[in-house]
Order: sequence, then C-alpha cells, then structure tokens
Amino acid sequence: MTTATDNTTARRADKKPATMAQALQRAMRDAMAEDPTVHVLGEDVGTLGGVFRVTDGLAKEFGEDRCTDTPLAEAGILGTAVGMAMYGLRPVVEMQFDAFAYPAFEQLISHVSKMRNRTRGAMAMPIVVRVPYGGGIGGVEHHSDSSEAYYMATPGLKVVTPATVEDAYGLLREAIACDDPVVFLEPKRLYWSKSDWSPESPAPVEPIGKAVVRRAGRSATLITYGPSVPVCLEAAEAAREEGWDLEVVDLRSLVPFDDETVCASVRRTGRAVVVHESSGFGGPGGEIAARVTERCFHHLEAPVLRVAGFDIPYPPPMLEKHHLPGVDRVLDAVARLQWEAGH
Amino acid sequence: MTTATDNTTARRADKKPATMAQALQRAMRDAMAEDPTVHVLGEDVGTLGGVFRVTDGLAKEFGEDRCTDTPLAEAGILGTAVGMAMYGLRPVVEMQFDAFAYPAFEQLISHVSKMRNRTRGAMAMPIVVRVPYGGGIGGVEHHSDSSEAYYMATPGLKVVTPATVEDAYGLLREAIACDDPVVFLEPKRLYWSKSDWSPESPAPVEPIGKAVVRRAGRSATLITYGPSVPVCLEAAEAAREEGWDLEVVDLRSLVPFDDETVCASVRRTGRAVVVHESSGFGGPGGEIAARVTERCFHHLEAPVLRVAGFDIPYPPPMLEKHHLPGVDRVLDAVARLQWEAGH
Amino acid sequence: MTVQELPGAAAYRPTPPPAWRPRTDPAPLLPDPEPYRVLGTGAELDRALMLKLYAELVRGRRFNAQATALTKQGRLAVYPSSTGQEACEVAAALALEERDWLFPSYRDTLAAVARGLDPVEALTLLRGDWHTGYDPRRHRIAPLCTPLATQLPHAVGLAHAARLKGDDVVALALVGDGGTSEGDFHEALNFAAVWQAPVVFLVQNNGFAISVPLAKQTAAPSLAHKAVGYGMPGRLVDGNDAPAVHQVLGEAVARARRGGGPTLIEAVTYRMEAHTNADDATRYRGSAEVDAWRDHDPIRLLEGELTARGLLDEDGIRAAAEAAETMAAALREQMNTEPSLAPMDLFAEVYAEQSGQLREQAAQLRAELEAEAR
Amino acid sequence: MTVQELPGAAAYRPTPPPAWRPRTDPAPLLPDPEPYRVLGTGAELDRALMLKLYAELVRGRRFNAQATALTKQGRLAVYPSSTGQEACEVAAALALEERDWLFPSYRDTLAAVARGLDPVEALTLLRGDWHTGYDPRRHRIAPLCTPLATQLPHAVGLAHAARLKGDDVVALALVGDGGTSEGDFHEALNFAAVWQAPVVFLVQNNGFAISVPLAKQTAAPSLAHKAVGYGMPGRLVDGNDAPAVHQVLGEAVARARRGGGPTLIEAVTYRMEAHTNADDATRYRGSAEVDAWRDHDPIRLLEGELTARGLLDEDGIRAAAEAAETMAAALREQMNTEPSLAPMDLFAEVYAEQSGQLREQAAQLRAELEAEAR
Ligand SMILES: Cc1ncc(C[n+]2csc(CCOP(=O)(O)OP(=O)(O)O)c2C)c(N)n1
Ligand SMILES: Cc1ncc(C[n+]2csc(CCOP(=O)(O)OP(=O)(O)O)c2C)c(N)n1
Ligand SMILES: [Mg+2]
Ligand SMILES: [Mg+2]
Repeated sequence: MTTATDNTTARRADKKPATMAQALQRAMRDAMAEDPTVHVLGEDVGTLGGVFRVTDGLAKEFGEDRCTDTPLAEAGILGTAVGMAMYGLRPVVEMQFDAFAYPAFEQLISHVSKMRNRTRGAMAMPIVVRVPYGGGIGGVEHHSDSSEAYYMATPGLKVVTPATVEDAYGLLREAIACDDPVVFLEPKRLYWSKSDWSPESPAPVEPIGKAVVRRAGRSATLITYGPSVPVCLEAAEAAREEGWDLEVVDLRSLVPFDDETVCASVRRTGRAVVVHESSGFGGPGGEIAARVTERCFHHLEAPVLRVAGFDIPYPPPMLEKHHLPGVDRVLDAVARLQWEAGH
Repeated sequence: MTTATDNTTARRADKKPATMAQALQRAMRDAMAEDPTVHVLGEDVGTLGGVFRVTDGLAKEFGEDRCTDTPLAEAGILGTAVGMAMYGLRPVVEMQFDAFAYPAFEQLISHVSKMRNRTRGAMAMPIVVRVPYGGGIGGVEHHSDSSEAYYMATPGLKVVTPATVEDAYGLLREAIACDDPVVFLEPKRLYWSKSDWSPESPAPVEPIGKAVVRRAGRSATLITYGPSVPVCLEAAEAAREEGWDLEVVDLRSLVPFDDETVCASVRRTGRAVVVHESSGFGGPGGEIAARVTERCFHHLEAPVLRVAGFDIPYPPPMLEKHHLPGVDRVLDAVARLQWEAGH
Repeated sequence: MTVQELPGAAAYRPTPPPAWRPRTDPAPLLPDPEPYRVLGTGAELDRALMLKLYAELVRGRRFNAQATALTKQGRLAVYPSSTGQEACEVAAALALEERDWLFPSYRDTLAAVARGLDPVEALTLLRGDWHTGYDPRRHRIAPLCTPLATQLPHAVGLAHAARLKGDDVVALALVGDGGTSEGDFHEALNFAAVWQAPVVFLVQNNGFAISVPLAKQTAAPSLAHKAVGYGMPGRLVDGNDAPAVHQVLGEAVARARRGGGPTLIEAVTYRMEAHTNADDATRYRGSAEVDAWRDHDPIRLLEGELTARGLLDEDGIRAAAEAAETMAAALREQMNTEPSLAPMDLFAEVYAEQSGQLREQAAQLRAELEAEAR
Repeated sequence: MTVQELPGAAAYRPTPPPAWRPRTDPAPLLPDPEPYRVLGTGAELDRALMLKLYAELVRGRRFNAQATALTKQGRLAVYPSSTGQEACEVAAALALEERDWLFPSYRDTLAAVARGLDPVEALTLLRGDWHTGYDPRRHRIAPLCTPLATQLPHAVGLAHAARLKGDDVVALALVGDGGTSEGDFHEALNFAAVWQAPVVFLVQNNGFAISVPLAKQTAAPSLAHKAVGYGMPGRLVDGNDAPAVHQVLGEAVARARRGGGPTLIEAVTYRMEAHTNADDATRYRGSAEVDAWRDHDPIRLLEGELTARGLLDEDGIRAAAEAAETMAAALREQMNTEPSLAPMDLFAEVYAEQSGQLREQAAQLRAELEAEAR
C-alpha cells in the first residue's frame, strides 16, 4: 500500500485548499465548458455571482445567455427551466434560499418530477434545482429551512446533498449529467468549509445513490448527511472517551437511498442513530429508521433512534444553537442505545 | 349495558343515511350559523357549491360574503385568508384538489404554519385548509395526490383526516373551532360513503389529536387513516379466515399524533402494519413505524411493516387499482409479520 | 405665491431620477376597445383559407360531439368540450408551422388534433389508460396541461431556448380566462417580455372558469389589457370569428418569429357545454345566455358569411359534414376497442434507470398480476 | 368586392358576443407618463406638514445610519437599509390613520418606526433574538415580511375583512420592484380589484432587486402600468419627493376609504446603500449612478425647496438634526444591551396548546439548559 500512499501524497502537493462554494462553482464551470446545453439561471446568479458566490464568474466566462439573472419569481424560473429542458437544454436552477424554493413547488411536484413518467419516457427533465439549505449561519426567519422531507416524499425526484468539498464537486457534476431531475441541497453552513482539493484533478466520485462510510466503527452507526456529517464525525471522536467506537455513514443521496451500505453497517454494529437538522416529526429520519428496522430487525439491539431539529419553526439567529442537533445530543442518543442489553 | 344499547337503538330511529360530503357541509353550516366570523372561500364554492358539492347551499344561506367564489389562484386564496384571520375572521379555505393546493405552498409553510410562533402568540391563524385528497375516483393526473407527507413535515400545522361520516362532521367542527391552522384532508373516495347519521344529533367527538380503535383485535395492529380505514376493516374481516384477529386503529389526526392509543395497541398485539395510500418512501408510514418502534421496541415480535402506494407518480385512472393498497396487499404484509417467531 | 416667485427658487432644480428613463410608450400596447372582427366587415377573404377553416370547424364540432358521446358511453373518463370555441382551437393549430410548438390545456384536445395529432393519442389522457398519449417532441405539442397556467412558463422557456439556439421556432400557449388569475400566468408573461421570447399567449375567454363568471375573475377593462403591464402588445379578438382569430394569431406568430417578442391575445368566446361532462352548468347560468351565444356560433357565422359571399354552397357544406362524419366514425371505432393496459409501465419511466427500490415494487406488482392471471 | 356589395350580405349580421360588455375604460387607470412631482413645481405647500415630513426624513436617515452602524458592531444580524428611500418610508407611515394597517417588507423597518413602533421592537427580527418583535394587532403593523410579495395578499384579505365588518380601515402594503415579478403580487392585486378592497399597494422601485436592475425585471412602460391589467388606477410618483409621495398616497388611501377600491403606486427612488450590509454593491453598479442619485436625495430636495421658500431656516435644520441625534443615542443605548434571550419560547407558541411531543422536546431543552447553567 506504500505506492498508493505515495501517490496520494504526490497528488496532494499540487492541491490548495478550496471551499465547498468554490468546488460547486467549478463543477458548473466544467460542466458548462464541456456541454453547451448546460445553462444556469436564477436570481442574482449572473453579475453578482449569487448571494453565496457559487456562480461567480460564470456569466463573465459563458455570457449572460448561459448564466442568466432572471426576473424575481421562482415558479417562473423553474417553469421556464422545464420549457428549456423540453427543447433539449440542461438547466441548472438556483433557488436563493430554501424557503424561497416554495413558490416553485407546484412546478416541481406537478411537472418536473412527473414529466418523464407521464410521457412514457419521451420527455426527460434533466434539471438540477440547487437549494442552499439548513441553518447555522445566523440567518433571519425563512433563511434556514431544512426542506428535504418535501422532496424525498416526491417520486420522480432525486435528492442529493454533499457534505465534503470533494463530493460537492463530484455530486454536482453527476447531478448535471443526470437525465433525471435532481434537487441538489447545499448545506449553507458548509459553503466555506475547506479541503485540500484541487479542481484540476477532481477525485472520482461514485454515481448518485451511493452512501459512504466516513468513519469506520464497531459500536453503533450514525446515519447522517449534509450539514450533520461534521457534527457526527466530531461526536464519534468524542465518543471514544466513553468507550464507543462509532461508525459514521454519510448518505450523500437521500433519493435513491443506499439501503445496502446503510444496512451493512447497521447489521455490523447492531445499533443506529439517525442524525439530521430537519425537524424530527415527518422528517427524513422516520423513513430511514423505518427502512433500516424493516431490513435489520433481528440485528438490532435497540430501536433506531433519531436526533433531529425540534418540531418547531426554525428559530431566530440568536437561538438557533438550541435547535441544531450538536455533539451532545448525538452522544445522549448513543447513550440511550440500551448498552446494558448486550453486545 | 342493556340500557345503553336501547338508547342507541332509540337514537338510531330518527337517523337517516347521510354522506360524508353532506356531513362536511353540515359542519360548515352549523359553524357559520353559530359564529359569524367563519367564512368559506375558494374556487366554485359559492353558486356551484363546490365540485364535490361540499359547500352546497352555504352561499345561498349566508350570502356571498360568507361563502365566496374567489378568483382562480390558490396562493391568493390562502394569502387573503391569512389577512382575514389577522383581522379576526376564521376562514375555511377549499382547495379544489390535492395537487391544486401546491401553488399555495409558500403561504402555508412560510406564513400560516409559523405566524403564531413568530409573533409570540400575538397572532393566531385559525384557518382550515380543506383539501380533497387521494385517489380511487378515476381522476386524471393531478387529481389524486396523497399530499399528507408535506403537511406532516411542517411544524405549526395540524393535520386531520376523517374516515367516517361522523368524524367528518365532528372533526371539521373541531378544526374550525381550533385556534391553530388545520389542514383538513378529505378522502375523495369516501365523499359518498354513507352512515345512519343525523345532523340533528351529531355524535360527540374526541378533540383533534385522538386516534380511535375501529376494531379490536389481538394478533396485530393495522395503523391507518382516511381512505385506507375501510380497506383495513375489510382486511381484518378477511384475516379471520387465516386465523388472525386484527386490531384497526384509525389515526384521525396525523398531527398531533396520538402515540398513546397507537402504542397501547401495538404493545398489546406485538405486531403492526401501517397502511396508507400515499407513496411509501418519505411518506407518513416512515414516521409512524419509526416512532412506534422507538416506543414499543421490546414488545415487537417483528418489524413494523408498511403497505403504501408505490413510489411513483399517481397512475392514470385505468391503472390506479394496481397502485392503491388493497385488502390483498394488507394481508400479504400481515403474513410477513414473522408469525413463526412466537406469540 | 408659486415656486418661481420665491427667492432662490431658480437655483433649485430637482434632478430627474437618473434610473428613470422614459420607457416604452404604452399606447401601442393597448388593445382595441372592441374585439377585432373580420366577418361582417367586408374585409377580403382568402377562399382557400376560408374553406379550410370551415372544414376544420365542422370537423372540430363533430369531434367534440363524438368525444362527449364517448364519455357518456364510458369510453372516456372525462371530456372538457371545446364546443363553441372551435374557431380558437382550429386557428391555433393552423397559425403554427410544423417546427413551432403548441402548449395546450386540458380543454385543447381539438387544437392538438387539428394540428395533426392522432385523435386516440390526443384522447389518451381523458380515456385514462395513460397520462400523455403521444411523444411531445415528435409532434411539438406539450402534454395537455391540467394544473392551470403552469404550461405558460414552459412555453416561454422553450421559445427562449429555441431563440438562443438560433432556431426560428414560435411557441403558442393556450390558457383560459380563469387561468389568467394564477401567479404562473403573471410570471410567464413577465419572463417572456423581459427575454423577448418568441411566444404567443392565447387566452380563450369563454366566460367561465367552471362556475365562476369573468366578473368574479377580473375587474380589468379586458384580459388583453394585462399585456400593458408586461410591456407587450395586447390584442382583443372575437373568438368566434375564425378568420379574425386566424389573422390575429398569424400576425402575432409572425411578429414573434421575426424577433418582435411576445403578444397576449384575448379571444372572446363561449363554452357552450358544461365545464366537463361531470359538471352541471344549469347551477350557474341560464339558458337565455347560452341561446344568445348560439346566434354567435363560430360555424354559423362563417357559414353564413361564406354562403352569402358565394364562397360556399350546399355541396361544400355537405362535403364538410360528410368528412366530419367519416372522422367521427373512425374515432368511434378506434375508441370502442379496449385500450391495451400496461400496468408495468407505472414503474418504467419514473427515472431514467430504475432504482432498486422501484425494482422491488415492480416485482411485487408483477407477481400480483401473474397470480391474478392464473 | 366588399361584403356590402355581396348578394345577401345585408341579411348577415353577426351578433355581438353577449358576454362581451364594454368594460371599464382603461384611460383613467393609466399612470402619467412621468413621475408626479410637487417639489420644484411651485405647488402650494402646507408648512406644518412640510416641517413634519422634513423632521421625519432627517430622523429616518439617522435611524438608517445608526442601524447600519449597529450591524457593523455586531448588534444586528443584518440590516437592509432604506437610506435614499426615506421619503417613501415616512410618507407611508404618515398617510395612515391609527386604525389603518401597514404591511411592511424587510426593508421597511423605518416605516414601522415612523408609524410609532418602538425601534427596538421594530429591529428585533434583524437583531435576531426573535422573529417579530411586536404585537402586530396592537400596532396594526403586520410582521416585517421576508418572502417577497407574500404580504400583499395578507393586506388584501385584511382590508376585505375590515370592509365586510363595516370598519373604514385601509391597508397599505409595501413591496419592492423585484417583488412585483412574483406571482403573489399578481394574485393580490387581482383579488383586491375584484373585491374592491380598501388597499393601497406602494411599490418602492429603488432600481434594483439585490443586483438585478429594473431592466432585467420588467419590460413594462412603468410598474404603475401593471394596474391597468387589474382594473385599478396606477400612479407614478417621484419617490424622493416627499410631499409628492405623501400626496399621492393620501389620495389613494382616501379613495380606498371611501369605497373607491385599490390603487397601485410606483414610487421611483433609489437604494443608496448595498442591498444589506452583507451585500457588495460595487459588483453590479458604478459609483457614477449612485452619485447622480445623491443629487436627487429626498432630504436634499425637500431641504432645498423649504429653505428656498423660506419655510425652513438654519435653526429648523439644526433642530431636526439634534432630534435625530437624540433618537440615535437612545437607540444605541437600547441596542447596546444584550437582549434577554428566551430559548424556551421556541416551544411556547407553536400551537395554542402544547402537544405532548413538544412538551417532551421542551423538557429536553430545559434539562440541557439547566445542565449548562450548572
Ligand atoms: C392550479 C389549478 N387549480 C385549480 C384547478 C381546477 N380547475 C380545473 S379547470 C378550472 C377552471 C378553469 O377555467 P378557465 O381557465 O377559464 O378555463 P376553461 O375551463 O374555461 O377552459 C379549475 C378551477 C386546476 N386544474 N389547476
Ligand atoms: C420569495 C423570495 N425569493 C427570494 C428572496 C431573496 N431576496 C430577498 S430581497 C431580494 C430582492 C428584492 O428586491 P426588491 O423587491 O426590489 O426589494 P428591495 O430589496 O430592493 O427593497 C431577494 C431576491 C426572498 N426574500 N423571497
Ligand atoms: Mg374559461
Ligand atoms: Mg428594489
């Protein structure tokens, strides 16, 4: 394995730290350069480069027809993207914030998600809807929703969310290349997370639909995604002191769901906690816990627990820390995994 | 208990069969007569009495200012209802079909559900959003969605759905009387279901938030609601032949969720199947299975299973019977409850 | 005392707001106060076109009648008839070149058929064996659209994409009077005007949105006046005057094609039947109103004028009727066979590649179907 | 050959479509081609009103500056300044009676404060210790609204409800130029006109929606022209001419109050600062444009004219400045104390009655807080 390590070190040399926002930008840039049918549209995506600067420079490099500042109307943005896709383009739509994607809900549910099926495959919808989501950035109300439950519950959509800089690039490339509509959820509070990642030699990524074990462990599995991945990794480190060796699975794709990777882990560990920022009730954790239990029932030493945002409207900036699932809440849940019962 | 039975029989005498649509109409009528702040608004609710005739006669009896045909715009309907509620009215909004509530999604999520909390209780939103939902009536696309997962995942909303004529009346009265916003889901295919129910002496109902055991049984619990309640009752009858004595719990209220009734039943039976028409993945069943498992893990002989609509766009009329969970699929799931393992 | 007389007033000159530039003149955007008409005005008529229009109107009326009859026989799940609106439907189809796109609503089966779509494919949605019965790309006809006004931004996006590509393709989007109240109508028209997309919006104002009359839908001078607020021209036309609709649509399509941008057209017409077969129109309108419109029937108007002008005779009338009957007989026959159902298609095109989850569910259904077949 | 010359033509009379009635005349709905102005026109000025407007403008400008400074100091999470738009903000507040309702957007803290709302309560949202910092019912000020244009249907519904109740209450709704593109704008205006609700819509066209200039937002002659499509009057006013905005708003409010229905007003103004403190305006506009607007500053315009007319002197100017400083000092002091946070309020008013589920979650948070406090 020395050679492999050496190789990695060698490649590391030309790498400089990049943020997730930059990796996302680069993914769009590369896709646009390779494929003239890729168009970016949204509010402030052109001249300004987006309020998070994720589309920075695209309008300059590819022109305003390829990266377009639209009028301020989300249903109009997604609705015109549908028409563009009908004519063979691959629109990448930016919704400025999670809650501001709601005006486009009807277009998303009644057209984008269903078009392929209702036309018996004649009309694909290769649209990416980029949604900066989640909290932790001190945003005022309506700027921090975790809206993934809505998208997960909609057949026909794929739902993807990166937790690392590398995945941000790789998954967005995959999403743009995908012939199906993808809701691409970007964890706002990870936009400025960094990695020694070079856009010149992007790491190959698994196709959409594969979860990844971010940390191997034997005591229990933390099943998580997006903004909660770093929280879980931190919790896993902290858990070592308590004698727990936690495995952390980053789902990366909520739809399709990688039952294989998740269940393999849970069968190994016998215990699991699902961690996400979205409200617990009716949130993604219910589906995840239910399907893991259906598939791994006799391997489970304790019920699959959930650590999630409270079932309340997202709090104001000064109080959000009380809402967001942090390391302590994850550890509390791990402690409740009925350790006395065996293993 | 003879007296009670006698009483019931006596009361039955003055009862004539009423449909669920009629009971809903009667609930609005009685609420409007009692409380002048109750206003009904929506598309075609006035002169026509609604496409399902649920508001039949209200405009005639109370005038067009109390039961108003609005312009054709769902966000506008719910948005103006918010303003009316701000001024002290209790609007009852009709969305014509499930999928046609989506244009109002932003108003529902970003305002209706949050208003009380964001104003620290100063501004309540006593709005009822009536949504005819689900399939089984031969409707063309966009007329048969089961959209309850979206509403369940939204803190601040209550989500209610009747399965009987009596509950239709009682729950709608409760919903209108409720100071919180209620998404009131009306199972389309039960609109013409009948009961010997007299609007003159409506049965008292439990307040919103109470599930009810529709059929007692000891082998396993079917947890269900709305249009799937009759299916489960039928399945329970059929199951007797196989030697299973199934309990059927009608949730009636998805939010708040009655953990007590549901878990008491599951603890008794040790096995459970959640049955609903909505897509399985990301649907209500995940939440229900997960929370039951969290609370009843050591009482469970088998994982909580789910019988749901497929994870596909709602099918066209001629194919919907293949999608809707019917008696056979429920029985198949019951058969998979690992009976060999004990009990 | 005025400002001029004041000491120092001359020194005070409010600068005009620099972002304020006198924008487009609204006058040319305003529709005529009365619907544009051709019939009865003495305008010159192209005989070949008139006879084509006439034949299509007659065929269209027959198509509507046949589809309604099929619904009564249980052969269609539902049919929203365009009886009375055939002039709009037919003109919409004829105004387009083959490379153009049509964006119909649920009421516009006829426009799709008049454009050449196979009637069975066009009626698939309403028969209920599948959603969209045809390949939209092959026919350049978007799926018949049920969620109101949502097809309008699609038309704008498609027209915009075509223009970016350098194709001289025009999109024609149909919507009802009720649909103009939806937010999507607003957003689509605004995008179209800002992008100067080659798209034409035809509002068939048939007086009602199910039971709701126009007066409860809008307080505008006309629906065509909405154009002004987007900076596009509004045209008002008598929707039962086939040559007039054809002409106004043709002008708008030509304008869009040559880069002149979008147009909003309101065609004033009337829905002679109930909203669909499931609707009871007597609950919200009287027969006097319907009868009055019968006098303004699009076929009657055209037939009257063409006969009066000697452009059409009894033979021509009979020939059109016979052609329509032939079409209806063929349609009856096609629709009277049971459609072959494909339940497994439920899973076939949910995604480009079937997920494991859907494979499992498909297997379940397949097993059930096989068990049933046994 | 015309139709008149044809045999039988006289017999042919197309009936006018009976549902077509000549509707409202659009002419009175059209806005003036240039923004309405008072300053520099020599119009008569009410001295007391002018001095009040002036004092409020100066106070408002100072409020904006102070809030921006507090943001830099980390005392506010974010502040969308209305510097440059004070004439609109102040006029909006002054145009209303106490019983009327104001529906502000996130940019309109100043309008709320000028209406009499406690500045700390008004800034609570932007400080971040709670969402809405005041009781909307008590002040008749709806929560500062962030999802664009969604407050407009609220205003319509409230005005409609008041009218049904027989109260002569008017609702004034504020929205930006960008917000006019949203579907909710369209639906709200349409409902208002159909219901003849006593509501006034004031669009502050400040040239930009974050980075997007008006030209990418609309192709309309003016935003005020959108009124025509709803059948309500549109008014165009110089938004930096405080007496003009005040007058136009006053007329619209009076019209609404006497049952005349809604009005759409476009006030042409300019956002002098970046969108919020988090925005970098140099990325999308040059300083020349900003400088040009500095010459058309609302305070400068009013001060210039009032001084020129002898209605305001150095003492008056100094007094206004001093009053503004006093307000700013008080605001600084109030905002420099840490707000008392109430984490348990997260659960307090999600529902009228707390559900068992929320009680459990509240208990969890309470335990955590107690553990932390130990
Ligand atoms: C978004 C949405 N809301 C409601 C409906 C239900 N609906 C179907 S047709 C109709 C009336 C439409 O009227 P109009 O636009 O005038 O068209 P017409 O039927 O008269 O052709 C309504 C309310 C729908 N299809 N979509
Ligand atoms: C529905 C919605 N979409 C997007 C946003 C994000 N956003 C906040 S302010 C703004 C620009 C608004 O421009 P304008 O309406 O002109 O008001 P201004 O900020 O200039 O006062 C945008 C896009 C939002 N708040 N709501
Ligand atoms: Mg109509
Ligand atoms: Mg603006």
